[in-house]
Amino acid sequence: MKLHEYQAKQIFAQNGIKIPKGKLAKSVEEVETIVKEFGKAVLKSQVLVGGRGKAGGIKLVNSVDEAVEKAKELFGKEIKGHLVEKIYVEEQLDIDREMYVGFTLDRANKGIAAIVSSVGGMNIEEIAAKHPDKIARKTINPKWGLWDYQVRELLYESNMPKEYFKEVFGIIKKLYNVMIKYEAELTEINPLIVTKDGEVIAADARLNVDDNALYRHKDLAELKDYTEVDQLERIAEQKGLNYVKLDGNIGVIANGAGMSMATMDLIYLENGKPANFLDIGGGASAELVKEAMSIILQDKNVKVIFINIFGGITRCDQVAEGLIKALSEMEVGIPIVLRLAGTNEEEGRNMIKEFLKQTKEEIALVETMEEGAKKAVELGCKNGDNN
Amino acid sequence: MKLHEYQAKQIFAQNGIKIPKGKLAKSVEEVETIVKEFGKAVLKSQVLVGGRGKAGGIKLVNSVDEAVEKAKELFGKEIKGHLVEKIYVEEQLDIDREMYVGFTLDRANKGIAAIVSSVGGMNIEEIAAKHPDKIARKTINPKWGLWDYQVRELLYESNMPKEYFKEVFGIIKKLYNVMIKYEAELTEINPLIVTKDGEVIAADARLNVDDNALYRHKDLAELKDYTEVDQLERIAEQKGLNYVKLDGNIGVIANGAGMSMATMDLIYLENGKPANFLDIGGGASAELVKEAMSIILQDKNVKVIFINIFGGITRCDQVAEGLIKALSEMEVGIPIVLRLAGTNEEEGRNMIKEFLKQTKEEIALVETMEEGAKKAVELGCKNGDNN
Amino acid sequence: MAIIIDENTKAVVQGITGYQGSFHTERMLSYGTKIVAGVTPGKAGMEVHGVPVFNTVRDAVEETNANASVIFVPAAFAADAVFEAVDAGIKTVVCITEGIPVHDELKMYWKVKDNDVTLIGPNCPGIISPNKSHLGIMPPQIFMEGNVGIVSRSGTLTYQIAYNLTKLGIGQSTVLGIGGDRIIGSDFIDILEKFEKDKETDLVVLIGEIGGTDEEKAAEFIKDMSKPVVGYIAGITAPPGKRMGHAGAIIEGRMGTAESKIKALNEVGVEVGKTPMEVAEIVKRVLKA
Amino acid sequence: MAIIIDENTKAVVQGITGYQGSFHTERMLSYGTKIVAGVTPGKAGMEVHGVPVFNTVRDAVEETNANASVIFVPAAFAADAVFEAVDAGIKTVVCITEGIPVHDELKMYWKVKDNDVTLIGPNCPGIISPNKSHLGIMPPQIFMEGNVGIVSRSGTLTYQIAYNLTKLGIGQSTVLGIGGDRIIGSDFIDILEKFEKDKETDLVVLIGEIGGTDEEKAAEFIKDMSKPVVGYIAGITAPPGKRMGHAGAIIEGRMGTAESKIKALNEVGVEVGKTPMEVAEIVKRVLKA
Repeated sequence: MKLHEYQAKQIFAQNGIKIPKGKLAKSVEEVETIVKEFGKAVLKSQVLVGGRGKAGGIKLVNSVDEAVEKAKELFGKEIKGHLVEKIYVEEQLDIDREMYVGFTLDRANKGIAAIVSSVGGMNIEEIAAKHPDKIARKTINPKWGLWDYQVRELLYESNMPKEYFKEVFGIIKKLYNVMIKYEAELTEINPLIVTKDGEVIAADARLNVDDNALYRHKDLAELKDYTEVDQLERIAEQKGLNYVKLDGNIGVIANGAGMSMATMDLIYLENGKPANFLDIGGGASAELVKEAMSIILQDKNVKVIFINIFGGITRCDQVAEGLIKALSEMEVGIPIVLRLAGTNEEEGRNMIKEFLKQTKEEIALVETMEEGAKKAVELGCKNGDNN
Repeated sequence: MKLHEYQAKQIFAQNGIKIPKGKLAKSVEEVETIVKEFGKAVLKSQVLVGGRGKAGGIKLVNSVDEAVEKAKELFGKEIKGHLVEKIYVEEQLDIDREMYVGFTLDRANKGIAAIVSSVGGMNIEEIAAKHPDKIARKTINPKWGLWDYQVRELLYESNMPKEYFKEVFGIIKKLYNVMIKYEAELTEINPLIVTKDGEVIAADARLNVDDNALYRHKDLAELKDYTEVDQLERIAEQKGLNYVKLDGNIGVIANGAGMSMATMDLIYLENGKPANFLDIGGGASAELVKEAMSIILQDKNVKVIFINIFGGITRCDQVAEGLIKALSEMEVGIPIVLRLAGTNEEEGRNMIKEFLKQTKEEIALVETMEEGAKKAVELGCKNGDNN
Repeated sequence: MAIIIDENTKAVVQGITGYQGSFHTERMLSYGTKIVAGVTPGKAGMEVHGVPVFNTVRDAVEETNANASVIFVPAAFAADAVFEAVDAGIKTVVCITEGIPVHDELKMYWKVKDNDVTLIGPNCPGIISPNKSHLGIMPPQIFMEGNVGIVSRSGTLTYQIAYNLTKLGIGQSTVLGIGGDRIIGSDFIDILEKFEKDKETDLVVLIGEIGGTDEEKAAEFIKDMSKPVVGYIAGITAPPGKRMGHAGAIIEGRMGTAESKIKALNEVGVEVGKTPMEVAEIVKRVLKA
Repeated sequence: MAIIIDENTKAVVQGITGYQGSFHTERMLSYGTKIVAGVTPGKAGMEVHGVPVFNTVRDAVEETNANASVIFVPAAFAADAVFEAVDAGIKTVVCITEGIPVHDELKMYWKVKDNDVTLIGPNCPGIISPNKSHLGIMPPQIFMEGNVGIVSRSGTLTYQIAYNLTKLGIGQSTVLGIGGDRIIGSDFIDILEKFEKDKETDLVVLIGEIGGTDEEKAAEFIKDMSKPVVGYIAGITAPPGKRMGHAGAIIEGRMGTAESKIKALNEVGVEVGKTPMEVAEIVKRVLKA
């Protein structure tokens, strides 16, 4: 789960990291009130996407009138597909220098990656490419946590100017505490700025926490901004389904993440385009199959549905039963390609064959997933354009 | 540093462990006021020594009159050499069962020893001897800390009755947190009681913290009760000397802990009795030698002083210089046996020989520490009785 | 032979009295797996499908000399369960549980590493050495004893490919899912090392997916392997930044794409099948050669 | 040979710009010890007695290929210094610092253990292999090269006994103090193992003191040693419950008495000298036999 900048900053501040003065606004009026108080300000769109600035989501305003004008522009604007509904209004800072401090999960080394740079303001890949001598990276072993010598090494190796050593030292340790305390997957201050007055302040804030750990952090769980999640994906999540919307026209239902991806890939190999990823998981109940169908049918681009089940523990007869139940309760109206293999596949296929005698829905029973993909693409082309 | 029961209980309570209602009294009047409030009470002498109860330091009182009477008895009483100056007044509890939970430094296994027993109220050695099936012990590795499975193992292995599982589980975890948070060497609840109402309460509390870590725990450092430390030992500590008072008559000054102990042992082998342990450490300055002399001379039992120096980094000539300076500034009046060996021993011995020509103090220069011990015992016998 | 588990594996089921634990214990037993004990705190003395239940893994090991464990406890208790198994002397731990906090998984990783324990998973379907032992939730009937090892980040995709192989008459030495999370106990290299040493395994199928760099690192290792490896990578059509079901299946920046993985494998001579069927066909061809 | 340090030891001094660090660096250098670098954060570029100073141990090791470290930093920074040395790849760490919090010492112990690093100390006088290398604060002039190893919990007492040996014409292979604290990096057994394997050592002197059970455990090990061991135990007259200078020198309950230790050693055939002089005499007699 990604936190908004204003949420992350609040947490940073609670953990001793200096942040600029700022207030959240949900309307133009609120922006106006805040800018009246601040004088000059920065309006920052609160959207959960990188590169807001370049995409026009951040505006410097030097008067209340300008603030109102820019706020009107920003509210309702779409930034990289994310709607601006909240603006974080911050004081303007006299920036002398930009730096970077971040922690992220280090998959390869099974630890926490600490990254420090004495330059900042651009994304970390860009820093690494442009200023390899000003960036330092280190894996923190979760057994021992972050020790002072590691912080010193990060500072020296990133060629951090001596005058900021003490301040940045403290910020690195505090940000690591945030990483651990909130069980984050990533937390980042970019840029960490030095003002003309020599203050070191977190000008931006990122904090992505682990969904699996949210049960231990009820306060964080409450911060989740559901407006940021695609509505269908949100509904799917609530039903216990893994659904990711894509832009093709062949709906995919499969069991298992790898199987679902492989199904998408097969469609692509046949020159079709999958409309989604949808994993119904291991124990596909009748109810779950129905939910999966109903989610896919809400995507109006979908012209055909390919259901690809490999029965392991899941028995194919149970999947067939679920599908029949679903089709009895809802009208699908587009063709379904069905592959049932594995445990009790014969029973399952026979049930479907029986059902086909009494339904007007179109179900193409196929033998293999490769064949199914081919069939689905064929039907997709017939039913609509397939670009 | 050992904390008093009332101090430890306050810390336990702050960390979520239930304690009985109690108040500290420093006078009979305060005891009276508190017992008026509590009705029945327990008066517990706050002395830093085990076995207070058996030594008569704990009194049950059932009326204010009785409380005043017992308080008068306790204040000023000496319990195993410790003067009672504070009484902790607690409510009386209806005890249904006594148990034990403790953590201590585990030298042998380089960890924290966790000890849990489903019986308590006697000391842990006694529990182990009498109820081996009701005690469980486990080493906690500081890398990983205490995990739930270890707590469960402790509970099952100590045959803890199921009805107390949940409560004691929580207490074990909280007490471990105390152990770590305050960098304790030992912390113990004995007895951990179950009241007739089924409440689980820490009826006693021990918490010994690490002196070396006190710089990180300023709040604890302030709790130190200097009245509990032998006055000479306290002065020595302030001067940076390791001094332990013993009951013999031969004062000992040596450099190094092992050397100091060996010197004491040699005196014992010669049938003498050392008056103290005194280690002046590695860099014995003139000033330190003088301080050491002055502390030993305050012990009126001392009839002779054996100074046993092996010069390593410490140069014998510097020790000699220090001693001469000390003797010039104070009158000793009892014989000194001096062994100087190692770096610059000749120079040192020659300086002393010169000094002896102009002083009336008696200094016996010896060649070896074995010879020195013999000489010291001889002089001790002559100067006083030597039992 | 086979790797990690065989007919000498004596397993404890942690969380045996739960729905999943009990259900899969029955399935593993009926396959012939030696499930010698179950553990659920507070349930000592019970039996589940004839298997005695203990309060602690330590007790279970003392009584039964178990040397492996399968974990079915809920995510919140899974790390504790792994630690408990390790400290009780268990040397092979298979953690089925999904949804474990990643910071817990980091600790699990280092705990087993420190103690030379093999951890398979978490969030994995388990491991099977056909006709010898099965620890996990796989459908054992689709496997057949033979000389191909399969190591995979996916569950059903593994079944699909094993099924295809079995249909072609090609059996398996050991098949295992290493789990779909970002931090897992054993990665491809750990398992490839074991297959390389296993006398019963003549070829290894590696089933990867998008996310992370494990497949790329595996390719480095494969370069020096004597046995042929055939690959499959799922997720060519997955968009960046979106998790494809598994916590680990996510393309971050330019890292973790299917293209990069296929390229790395091809470069060390690994043929990567475009479809699960093609994988089986390549295996057949390579085995014949 | 000798153990732990020899003429190939190239050492870093951590805390070299402090009073103690600088003073002892000069002494170690003048004995011929290869001190190749010093470390004090923020002091890179300086020289101390001709030794270049670096900001981090990592930098020092990269520049000089140092393989050992002596730590003189204040107690509050000592654990961090040990961790830094270990992670920089140093394989022998000698920690002189005294007064380190015991919970820090526990962490130090496991950090070096996890990484197969030899830690001597903390709160120890260091180690000397006469005429080869000296890392610590010992008075090198009293030692003489030879075939007796000395391992001790005490500083000055070690010097005394080494001095007695040297006077009798008996030289030493390696002499080291393992430290006076309760939790130390290397205990008697760790060192006895090394002496047992060292071709240059024919006899070992073990100097113990009250507190803990290390001497008793050492006795268990000595039972199976091929080389003779001669002992000394300080603290026969120490009262229970009082710390005799060293944090570790304390009799707790019935644990840690000199009697128990002497008995344990005697039982495995170790002669325990009653005085430091007697220790030297026993060594002489045993070496002749």
